Amino acid sequence: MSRIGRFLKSFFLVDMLRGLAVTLRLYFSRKVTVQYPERVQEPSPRFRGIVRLHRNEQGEPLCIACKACQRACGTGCFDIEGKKEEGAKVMRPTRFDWKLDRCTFCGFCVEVCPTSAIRFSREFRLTGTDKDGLLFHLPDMYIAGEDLQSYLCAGCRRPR
Amino acid sequence: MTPFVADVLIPVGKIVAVILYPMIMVVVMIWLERRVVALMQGRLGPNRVGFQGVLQPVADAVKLFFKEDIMQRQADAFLFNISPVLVMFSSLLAFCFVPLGEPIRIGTYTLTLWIAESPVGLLIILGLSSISVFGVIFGGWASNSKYPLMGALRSVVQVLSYEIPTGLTVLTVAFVARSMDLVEIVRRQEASGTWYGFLMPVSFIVFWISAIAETNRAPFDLPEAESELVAGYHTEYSGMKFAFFYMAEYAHMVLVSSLVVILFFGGWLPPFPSVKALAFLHAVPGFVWYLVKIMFFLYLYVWIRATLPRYRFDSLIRLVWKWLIPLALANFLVVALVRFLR
Amino acid sequence: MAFKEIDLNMGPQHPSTHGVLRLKLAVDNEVVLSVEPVIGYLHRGMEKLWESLTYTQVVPLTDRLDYLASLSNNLGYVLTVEKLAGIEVPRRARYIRVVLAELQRLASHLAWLGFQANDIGAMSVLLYGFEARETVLDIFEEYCGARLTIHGIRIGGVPHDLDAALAARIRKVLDGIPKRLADIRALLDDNRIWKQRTVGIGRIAAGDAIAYGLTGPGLRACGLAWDMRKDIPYSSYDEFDFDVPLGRNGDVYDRYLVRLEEICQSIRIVRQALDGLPEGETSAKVPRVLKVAPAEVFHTIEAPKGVLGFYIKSNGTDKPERVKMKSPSFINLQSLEHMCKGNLFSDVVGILGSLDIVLGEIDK
Amino acid sequence: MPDAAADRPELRPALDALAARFPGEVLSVDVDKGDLTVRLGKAGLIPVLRALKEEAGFNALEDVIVLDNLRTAGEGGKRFTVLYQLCRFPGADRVRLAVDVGEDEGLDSAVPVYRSADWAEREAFDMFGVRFEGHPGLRRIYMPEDFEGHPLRKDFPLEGRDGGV
Repeated sequence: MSRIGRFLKSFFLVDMLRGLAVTLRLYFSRKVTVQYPERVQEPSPRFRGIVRLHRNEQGEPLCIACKACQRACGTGCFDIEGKKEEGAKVMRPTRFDWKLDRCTFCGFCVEVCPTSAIRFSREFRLTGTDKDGLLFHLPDMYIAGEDLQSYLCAGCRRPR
Repeated sequence: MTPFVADVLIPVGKIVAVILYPMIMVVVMIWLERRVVALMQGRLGPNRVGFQGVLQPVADAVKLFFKEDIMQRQADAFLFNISPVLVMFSSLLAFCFVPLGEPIRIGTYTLTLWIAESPVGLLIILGLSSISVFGVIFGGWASNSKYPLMGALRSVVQVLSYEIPTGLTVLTVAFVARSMDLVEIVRRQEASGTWYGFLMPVSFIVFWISAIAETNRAPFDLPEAESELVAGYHTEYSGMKFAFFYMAEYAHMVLVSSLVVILFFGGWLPPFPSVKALAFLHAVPGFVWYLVKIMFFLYLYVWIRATLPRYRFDSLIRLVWKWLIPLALANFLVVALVRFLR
Repeated sequence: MAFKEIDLNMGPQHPSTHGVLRLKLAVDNEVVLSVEPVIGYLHRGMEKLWESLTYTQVVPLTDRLDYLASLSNNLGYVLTVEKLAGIEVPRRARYIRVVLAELQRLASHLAWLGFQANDIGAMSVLLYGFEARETVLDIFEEYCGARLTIHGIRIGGVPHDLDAALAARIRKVLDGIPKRLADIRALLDDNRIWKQRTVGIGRIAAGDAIAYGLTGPGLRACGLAWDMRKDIPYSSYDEFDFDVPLGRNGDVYDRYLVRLEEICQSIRIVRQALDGLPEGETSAKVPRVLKVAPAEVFHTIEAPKGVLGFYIKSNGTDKPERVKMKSPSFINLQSLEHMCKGNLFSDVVGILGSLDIVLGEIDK
Repeated sequence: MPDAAADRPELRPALDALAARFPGEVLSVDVDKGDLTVRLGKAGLIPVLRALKEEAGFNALEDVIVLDNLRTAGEGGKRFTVLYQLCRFPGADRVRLAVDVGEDEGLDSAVPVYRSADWAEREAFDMFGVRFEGHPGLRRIYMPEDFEGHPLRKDFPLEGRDGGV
């Protein structure tokens, strides 16, 4: 029987019809597309977006310019200089240059920072229009959210 | 109905209509293909330009219009430029012979929904559809680069060998309808009450498979197999020339679908013409039935493309010479016997 | 008229070479006479770079080798360093590593399935395969925050713990995969066009396979049960029970079946690892600046593409003296010419796809 | 010859047979971190490879690794060490052969014995400049043909030469 069965199956194109049935069923199934600019899929809590510096509650910067992150970074993104003000307890960075285009998002700097001044944000829209726009200086390291978009790429960012 | 209107205005109007009809169908077809393939793959497809992406093909056409139209230095200029015209011309011209519906009587004047009705309309359409092969060969050869040449060689062999089963199956229909005139065939189906597709299922299946192969579509899209020959015979084309090839392929598909509908599914006849109970279906104009049937077959084209992998070249040729042609011959023999005995 | 053979150039810019690979083909009227792969377009000098970085800083760079299976590269390198420095990894960390490595194998095979089917024409399977893979990448994103270059395994253990909620989500993803796979198998498995394009194509005998150094699913499709997870177990793979799928005649169709079966086996392993997850630390105590006494060591793991090996020589400082990576795709690509001889031009695409090569790993 | 394979008793007979067969060539056999290394003289490479393949069943050459001992070699020491990673299937035992090679000396190619050595040796030549006599087509594999120098040598600058290729 199996030989005739096989012949009949192949003559009446059963294998192809089964395939067509699958695509037809999927034709009516749920679509996975997310309409991107209008609806942005929220990344997970541990998402490794661009790294940002943080301030404590009183608004003073947490960073004490210990350069642990500069040493830990494998691709040399950091260039930090710090100075201890008279009477201040702790050193503060005077220059904090960070290159976004060299960063591999590996997370060593975040892990090694003693005061957890530098942490991952969940921002993944990191397109810029020019190369020096990707070089962040000290004040720029605190920008986050929408004004990070305008800092990175003021040009084509349509107001949402 | 002054002679001026009858002899000039109406024919010109009809000619413009026949040119616009395939263009609109091509636009609809491009949109349909991108949407249906997308929906079958679990995604939405173009839905930004115009309502649900309907204007996307127009956007593509405008983009292609403004794209730079480059030509290889060593390309054979004349052949390189003539081939898109050849391909487009043959597809559009064939639409003149495609009857879209029952002639409409306006007062004393009967407006026939086709441009030309000739006793050998079927033959002319087949002849024209093989002219587009010339366009493909010249295009592939004239681009003077390896991939288009291989694409052209492949499509020549494919289209020529698939014309034989097409011709044979079309012959069975002409044989049963005792005429090559498309309008006559539809009238014959109306008279006999059954569609030829149900009368001769084998010729319908063979015709449909070889029709897919002839338009280089779905499992038989060897000449333009992206993953192998980059883009086949129109690799070197860009801008409007590429748009011509692109639109001609879709026009050819619409042409072949309308041929299938007319020959096997009773052009503009409602589903069961002879059954008296369904007489109310006649209220719907013939043209609508014709369109519904064409849309089904265009959908079938896209459905097959989204599902089946691509044949390899030698198995494609083996399929036609070892299976389709013998089947078509046997079928023709059976039809002839049946006709003779009855 | 003697037909002059055409020498055709496929790549480096070509839709189906999975990256920047150039194939110099000598073709006589569609029949392939010779295939010569030309590589080096994606050479970034990884091994030179590694000699100037500390042991920990090399790990994120190994993500960029086989970018479709970055966790496997991490695991391969990290196990070699731990063997070199004699670091004992806690059992819970080893189990989490098995979960991550097998999920990565799942994702890599699903990506391969999509590319392979698309090369042979079944374009919808590309989308189905990638949609299934997205669910697995969501797990990686939830676990350590990245989807492609994941850097989710560190020297000494794993960065984060696997809590019950994440384990539940992993199980839900694992339940979804077989359903999607069933759709794909219904489309391809006994489709006559698919079988014509794959059965008997690119066949290689077991003896030649070993001679050419073929490893991974390509070798197992010839019927040889060579799987590093079983032969030289690492990261407590010997505590899981799974079988090694084998093919019979080593052609493209058998490699397709072997990889599909491996997906099911990986699901089995992940379930066992999740059920038996032991308590304990997720990482051993590793000094911030890891100095390793002078020694040399070679260690291999079973990556999705084949046997991935790392050779590291240390010189007492915190930077390795020499790191050499044995790339499975690099060695597998050598057997392409043997498989393609005599087949047609359009089969080269199918055979190249069945080798599942990634150019980042070949060019280093 | 230090007592080798203390913790790998099953390889003991094979090692003794090997050492006895090639007295002049097998310089030392040692086990470190579970890996078995056999140091060989240049001449003994191909015979030992052939013996290991035919008799001991090491049917797979997994990798050819080159080390540049520019800074670590003593005065008379040879500049390069070429390592051959062999593996046995089934049984999955591993052995590493080490051969010291001077800068301009060649080395016999292993391709006649192991077909998979082809590209590995081409990479070794491209990156270090070690010549392999008898190799079917010894040319660069990563770098373009007209590239001078060998990048993985210790004296090749990390940032590359200015102008590069």
